[in-house]
Amino acid sequence: MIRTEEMLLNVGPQHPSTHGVFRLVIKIDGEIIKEATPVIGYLHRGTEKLAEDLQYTQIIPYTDRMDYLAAMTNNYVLCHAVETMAGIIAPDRAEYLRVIAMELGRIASHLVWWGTYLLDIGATSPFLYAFREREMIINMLNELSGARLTFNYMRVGGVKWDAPEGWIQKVHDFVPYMREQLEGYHQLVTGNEIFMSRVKGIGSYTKEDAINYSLSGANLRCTGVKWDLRKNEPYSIYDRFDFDIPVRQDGDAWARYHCRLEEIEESLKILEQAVEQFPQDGPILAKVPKIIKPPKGESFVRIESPRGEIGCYIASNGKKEPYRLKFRRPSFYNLQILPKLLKGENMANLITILGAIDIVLGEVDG
Amino acid sequence: MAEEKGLEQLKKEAAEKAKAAAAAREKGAASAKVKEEPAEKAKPSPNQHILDKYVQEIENHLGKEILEDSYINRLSKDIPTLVAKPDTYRKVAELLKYNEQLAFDYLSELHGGDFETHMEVYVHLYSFTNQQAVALKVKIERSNLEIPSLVPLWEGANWPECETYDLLGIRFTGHPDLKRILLGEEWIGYPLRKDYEPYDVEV
Amino acid sequence: MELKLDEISSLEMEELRRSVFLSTLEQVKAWARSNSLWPMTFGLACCAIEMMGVGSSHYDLDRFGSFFRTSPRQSDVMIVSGTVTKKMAPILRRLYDQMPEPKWVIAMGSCATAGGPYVKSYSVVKGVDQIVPVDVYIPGCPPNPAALIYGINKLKEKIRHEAKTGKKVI
Amino acid sequence: MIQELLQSSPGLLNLGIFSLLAVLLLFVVLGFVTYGILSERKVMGFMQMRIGPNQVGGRWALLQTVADVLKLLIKEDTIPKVADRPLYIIAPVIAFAPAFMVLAALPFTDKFQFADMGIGLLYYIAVSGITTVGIVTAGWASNNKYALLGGMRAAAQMISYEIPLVMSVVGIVLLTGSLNLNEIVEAQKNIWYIVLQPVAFIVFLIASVAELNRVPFDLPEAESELVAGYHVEYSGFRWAMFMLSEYVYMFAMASLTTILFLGGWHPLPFLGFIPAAVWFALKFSLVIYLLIWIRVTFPRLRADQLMEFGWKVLLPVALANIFVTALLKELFSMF
Repeated sequence: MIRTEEMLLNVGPQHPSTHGVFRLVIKIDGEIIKEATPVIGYLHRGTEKLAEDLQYTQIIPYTDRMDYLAAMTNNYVLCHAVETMAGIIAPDRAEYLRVIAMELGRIASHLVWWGTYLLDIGATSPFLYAFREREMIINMLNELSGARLTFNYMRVGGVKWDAPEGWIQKVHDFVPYMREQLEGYHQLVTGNEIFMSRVKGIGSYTKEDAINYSLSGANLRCTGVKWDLRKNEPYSIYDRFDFDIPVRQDGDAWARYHCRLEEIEESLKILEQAVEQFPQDGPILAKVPKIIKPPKGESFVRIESPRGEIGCYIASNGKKEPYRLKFRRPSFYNLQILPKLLKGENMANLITILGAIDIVLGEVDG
Repeated sequence: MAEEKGLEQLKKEAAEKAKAAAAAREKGAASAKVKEEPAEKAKPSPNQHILDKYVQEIENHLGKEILEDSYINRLSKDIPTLVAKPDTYRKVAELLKYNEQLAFDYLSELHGGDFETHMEVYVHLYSFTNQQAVALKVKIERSNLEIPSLVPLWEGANWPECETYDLLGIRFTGHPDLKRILLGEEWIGYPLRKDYEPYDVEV
Repeated sequence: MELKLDEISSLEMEELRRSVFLSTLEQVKAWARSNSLWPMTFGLACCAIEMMGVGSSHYDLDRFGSFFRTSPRQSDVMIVSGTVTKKMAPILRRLYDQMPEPKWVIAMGSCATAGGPYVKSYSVVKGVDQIVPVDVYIPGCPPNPAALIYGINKLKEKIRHEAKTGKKVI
Repeated sequence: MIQELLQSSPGLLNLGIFSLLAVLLLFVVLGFVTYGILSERKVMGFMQMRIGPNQVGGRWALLQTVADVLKLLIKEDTIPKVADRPLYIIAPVIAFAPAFMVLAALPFTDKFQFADMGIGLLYYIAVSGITTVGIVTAGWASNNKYALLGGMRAAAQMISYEIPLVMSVVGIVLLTGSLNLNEIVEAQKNIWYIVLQPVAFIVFLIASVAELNRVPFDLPEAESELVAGYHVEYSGFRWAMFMLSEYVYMFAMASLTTILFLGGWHPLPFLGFIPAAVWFALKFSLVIYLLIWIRVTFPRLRADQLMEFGWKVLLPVALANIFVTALLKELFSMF
């Protein structure tokens, strides 16, 4: 038996596979990880403190920059929290626009995940294919909101802009196209032996662990928990659509991969129905006062973002600024299980496991 | 589903009477009977019986005077809210997790807040087995910012507690690795406190 | 024609040397450097996604001879794409120091330029130029990928212009 | 001509000629590397629905790599303070020299060859193994943990894949009865070895990709894991040396594949009027294209899977191939 010395290795904050500024201090023996300590906070920007001095509408742009891959969902969670408190109900047309925008965002977010995950595993091409499709979505959202990434689209009680001429048709045409491309993705990657051997059985955990560690989103569903807030605690108009919650039983990276790709399909289903049911006309903004002052009290709502449960807590003292604003950021909670998963794993599995959790550092650090 | 629809209407009513309700809530402190108060003013919440069940369960196992307060938070989708005392907080949490009637196995959210007179820790729990949610709150004196940690019960409370410690300075006793997770150990002050003053305002 | 080389003052001689011989060499060097600007894969925040977009098919930075290198030792330009926090600042400086000369920095987006929307935050550095010298600032939050390409091309122009005139462009 | 020179008594004149020819070959190879990299970028761009370089030197960016190389040459040369200085400096040389040395043994056409050695194949394999020493040295001398891991991986990978590589060509040696590369090509006058030895070809191709440290076997420099692997600390022209040796190896390995399996410079039937050099170039380009294609398509293997694959799959297959080849050869020679 050869005894080797343990080595301390710093992965990140500048490392191609940490997807941002995430640092991981690992103790390795050869290529086997003995201990992993995540260090976060390199992108902590103090959004919550800033929000205490801002009006609710002014906070919306900051939510964009939290989870910058699915900014629409973040917009929504804040608006939803304020609406719940103030008892505002957004008009139908606005809700449809919101749902379409959010689902497009979900697809775009999963596409980025898919591309970068395979980039981590060493395949360069899928990244470029994924970004090609993503670019189309971004263009559509750009037409809708005027921004490519940080939309600032939703308002308390509705949305800011109505859909431009022919936009709904574009979404309609996009759905079959995306389905076709998705088929291509499966052909290129899913059946690949090397890919399978890299992700199957890697980073697996049980249902109990997933619940105990407060995981959510695909990270929870991959263990067999059929839990999606869009279905289980319907918000917005999600109860009007017929869609499934993709669930896998194994709890490994392979299961998470499938959950996410299937979620794209389900989102396409929602888009299809939403486009069909889209009301011809109507207001896009409810009658809300210019300066929104929710009643005194506190509220916590959670919705389903591409990465899991995103929640928003508002404590209001009846003024136009929130007294305390807090976001439940899914990536932050999902990342907690990482040290447990990495123990005893191979160096190369590190990126497979980290990538499969799907974190966005803007969200982890707040 | 039906519950959700009814909720929409309730929301409106809740909005109207929110102010009065909130004021009333503050008046009636430290009594388990306060739960009836909102019911007098508005239509009883559809979640009232759930709250009653929780309170009953807690009283059965831990005795009375355990909770400081309990009410339905109408502003937050009618969530049953329990307010524990700092010294009973851990016991209540334990019961919430292990009691079969309650069985809250999922910690959805944990954070703190500075309310100038006191600090607060807000925990949102969910039970996958019973499909029900609860909000657990605890008020802590600013002079003694210490509270038992929930990590032994829910691993998911680990980082949120670190974050709360980092930004507000609430110490969680019994936490396996309490550190300043976001700002780093050398940071001075707790930014989310209302009286925090950054040392470099204009740089 | 007779060149009166003795009559030229030493200062002018210096100028002459530079412009006749060295400037051509400098221009060749600048041509090589400007046409092979390899950025470091260094994503900080939202802008990093647009930076990734620049590398993807739609915008294809490879057209301009730039592709991303992961090691700071092998890259020429650091694109600071996102908010620089006080915790990140020393690391950013260290990465900059690890890059071999000549090196350039592009501040992408308003956060890197001046703190952007987070200018009032307690944990954000108000502009990356407080830590490293910046050559090109790109406005936007986040800038369009095309804007980043424009910025990179501006940097190329700058490199060539500096070599041609021998003057620093600030 | 070279044969005569080799046999002539040593003197200043033939030393000069040799040096001159060597420099000539170096330039040919550098030319290949320049445009090899460019074509790789272009082909990758094509496969990924991009355009690839198109700015410097016309539409096809013919001067792109020139600019890259020139830039690398005039870049600051950094040596980390804590690095093992002598080893750090010598490592790129150790990596590069063998890459260039192996070219001497390769017969590009029946006339264009430097040294017609009796043991050409053995020479190639023996010398090419030295490069790994350079890589391990680089990994060690950099005093960087990522580099060290990369270097260790390279060593392990070389050991695991050199063996199937050699074993796969034993079948060819059996059929030809010689280790001389010229004779191996000559023996393929009628039928190429890719037809007679398909299994050996597949094993050889896989093992050669692993030897070249390219995707899916690019573990020593695995970008997403080890940042840049063994050359993470290298900058400027020292790094260029590593890149150069990598691409020269690609050149050499593609040539060797052509020679061993694709009939070298021999034309396809009825197409003999096309010069031998063109044939060689065509087949060679095909192999290069194949290598690029593999790079664009596959994800990377994990280190332990790589070992397992080498020892448990490739080696037994190669051994079985030898056995079957020997058996068949005996059987056929009986009749």
